[in-house]
Amino acid sequence: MNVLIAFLPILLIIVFLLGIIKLASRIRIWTPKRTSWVILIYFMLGVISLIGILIMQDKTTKTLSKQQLKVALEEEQKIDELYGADKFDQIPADYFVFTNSYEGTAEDIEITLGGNVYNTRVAVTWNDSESNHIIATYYETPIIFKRMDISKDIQPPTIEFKNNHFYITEEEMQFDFTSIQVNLEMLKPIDYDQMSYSLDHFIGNRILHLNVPKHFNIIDNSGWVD
Amino acid sequence: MDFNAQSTTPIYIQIAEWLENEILAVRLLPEGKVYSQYQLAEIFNINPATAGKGLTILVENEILFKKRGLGMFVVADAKERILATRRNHNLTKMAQEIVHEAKRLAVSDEELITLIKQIQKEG
Amino acid sequence: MTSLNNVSLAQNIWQQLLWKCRTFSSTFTTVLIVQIIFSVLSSGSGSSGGSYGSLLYNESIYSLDLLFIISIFSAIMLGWLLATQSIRNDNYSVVTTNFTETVSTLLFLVVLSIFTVFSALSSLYITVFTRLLFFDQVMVIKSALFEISTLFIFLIFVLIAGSASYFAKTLFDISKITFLLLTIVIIYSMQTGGISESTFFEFFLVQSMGEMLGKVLLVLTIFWGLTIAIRQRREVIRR
Amino acid sequence: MIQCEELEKRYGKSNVLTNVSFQIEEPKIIGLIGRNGVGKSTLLKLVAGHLKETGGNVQVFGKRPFNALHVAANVILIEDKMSFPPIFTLKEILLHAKRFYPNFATELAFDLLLYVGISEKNEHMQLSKGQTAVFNLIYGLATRCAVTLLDEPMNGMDEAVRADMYRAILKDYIAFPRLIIMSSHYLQEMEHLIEDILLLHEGVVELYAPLEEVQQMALRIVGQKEEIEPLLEKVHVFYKREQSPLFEAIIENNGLEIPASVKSQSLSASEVCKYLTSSKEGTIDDIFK
Repeated sequence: MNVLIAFLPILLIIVFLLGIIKLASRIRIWTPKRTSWVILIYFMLGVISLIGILIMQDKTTKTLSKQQLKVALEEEQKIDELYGADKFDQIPADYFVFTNSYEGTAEDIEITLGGNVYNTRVAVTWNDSESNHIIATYYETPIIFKRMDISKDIQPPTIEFKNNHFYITEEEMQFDFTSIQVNLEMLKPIDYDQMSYSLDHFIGNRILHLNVPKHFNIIDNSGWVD
Repeated sequence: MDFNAQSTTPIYIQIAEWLENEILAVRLLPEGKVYSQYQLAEIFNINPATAGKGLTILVENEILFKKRGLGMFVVADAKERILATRRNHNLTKMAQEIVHEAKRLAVSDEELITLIKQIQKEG
Repeated sequence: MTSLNNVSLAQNIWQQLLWKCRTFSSTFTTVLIVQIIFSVLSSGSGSSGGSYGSLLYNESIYSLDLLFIISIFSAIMLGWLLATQSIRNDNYSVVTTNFTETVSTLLFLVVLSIFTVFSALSSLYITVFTRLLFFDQVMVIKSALFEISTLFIFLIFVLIAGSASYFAKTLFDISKITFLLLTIVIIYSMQTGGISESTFFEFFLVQSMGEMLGKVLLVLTIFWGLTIAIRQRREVIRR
Repeated sequence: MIQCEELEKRYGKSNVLTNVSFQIEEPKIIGLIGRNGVGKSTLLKLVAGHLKETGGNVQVFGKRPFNALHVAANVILIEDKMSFPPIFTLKEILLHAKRFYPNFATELAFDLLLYVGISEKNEHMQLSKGQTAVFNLIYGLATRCAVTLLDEPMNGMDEAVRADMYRAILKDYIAFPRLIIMSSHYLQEMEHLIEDILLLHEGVVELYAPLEEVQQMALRIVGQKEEIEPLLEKVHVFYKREQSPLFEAIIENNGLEIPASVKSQSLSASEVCKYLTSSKEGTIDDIFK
């Protein structure tokens, strides 16, 4: 019923249009011959547009296939396991992005995560080194958002170290896009499975690993650091 | 010709009379072909069946005859036959009317005969 | 005697179908104009936006959905119009019977539905392409550009909508009371009985193609059969 | 070709045709005559299969016309209210007709249209009443259907066009004989054209006979009252009027001897029909007594 009410304006507009068409038919614009020409031209325009869309592929992006998404999802889970087990040295070299070394001068090191740090996970591990070097390593698996590979648009998080205080923020990113779906979304089966739900959202790992000598004391301001 | 659809004389009789007049005027020749019922229908703007009935009367009166597949033709002595019939038929009718009129006017038989003879004399 | 014309049923229906494609050609333009106007007025079928941490996104979706709804409404209206008396009377200036008149109109509805599907497809391509030409934005193709099964489903719903409305008008003409009662029952059950538009869609959208085809054929047979049965008995009344 | 047996047609409670029986076997032009509202149009529509009979039966080419394709293909009914799709011009209407009527005389139709001065670029809806009638008649004639039913075809036409159209009907009939049934109020106008008269009165066929027979059916006699009155006892009297000193009567013509002193005259078919269908034993004069 709600849908019916929602489309009442549409119905009204259609009725209004019908009135116009009826008026137009009185002055004989739409002879059968002209109508068939208009139809033919319109269909040809449609075909030309389709070809145009295919040709202008540099401006279009394809979504990843289900198979590719599944592979990516499995990879994400594998990395998740490594992350959970603190086995950072086993993360494949492909995903290594950068590593930095910072020198701590006080016993207490604070970490503050920017409010928008949501995708990047920060983990701290300890080592027995006597030095004051804190080593930050950033890994990133391909980032897939809404079935699109947007890795190349993603900026690594920025790490600022000042007065023994880490400020970790993510670059805010506006991502506008147009999508074409030559299908009927409204008629899609309602039973979305968990799989397709996760496929449709965010796939990918962004991991910042801080390797800290034991004599430092980490103070976590956000509560999100593992 | 004074053909009249609104007349009380049936059309087919008018057609028959017209054909007879044409024969008398020798516009239709003895042994010659007569108009078909369709030609007559077009000429007089009437139903072909009506025209056909006009022709049929003349066939019955042996003024026309049918040749199978060829149409209607005028019999050799058509003119004489027409004249004879008209004499018999029309003259009798006219005479009847004269006699009635005479009665109404109280003209005696002798007086009427005298009148006729007088008219014949004057020619 | 002029010779008698021999016309077979199929021949007559075919001739009438061709004739109707011309006499009802304004229905094609109606569909086309409505689709064009809605494509121009709306920017796609909708948009969604949000943020995912530092990732803010804005998606404009161009899909067949809006065109589909518009097409359904057009089909309902045109189906109703095609059943009106005056259109039927025009039909009797050529060789026709109630049966061939109705069957050819139903076949015309099929033609109209096929046309509607392809013009919707064209409309979508044209809007997307113009957007691609004039707006510099990432365009994501989220489905196959041409998908037979989608078009088939589109076609079927438009056809069923048209046939149902053609039947409704037929019923309306023969007995306004029956029509009214039926409408009330449907609206009442939609309000209270848990039947909604999606019930109809769900009825047809089953996983197996064969089952769906069976259901479609069943529904069409019912609508068409009843329409023909009712219209068979109607007399020609010219006013 | 056409057979009606005890044909009956009711609209709701009103009975239009109660018992119509007749049979037509060969191509001819028939005049369908009757008073207003007697059911002439109804009969034609039944024959054309536009209406469904409520009783009795009607057969055209041996088939029940209602919903019969063979009948529809060979019968055309031309009437005032005939309508064509508004999207077509007259030209397109005529060009399309050939697809449905294989015998359609497209050239003849265009020639006639040109002759009567109706532009083929017109739309059917734009035509005046008279032009509509002319176009419909041309259409009906051009279809050359074996059964052509013309319901008041000349309604709204002017005098000159009528004469031309009657001639057109006759010419085309001669070239392509078929059954033409023409209904009209003006029997006089088409008397010369028709072969048979089918007279409807009070829901039944009052008369179905050749035109000539109809003409011979009645006599008008005028004379003195004392001369006429004894005659009236022996025959059926359709009408009598006493306007002293004259006494006028219309009587059945059954070979009765008429005294020479009484003026007798046969009637035209339309007059006969008028008297056959006049209300029983009365005239307008009775109202003013």
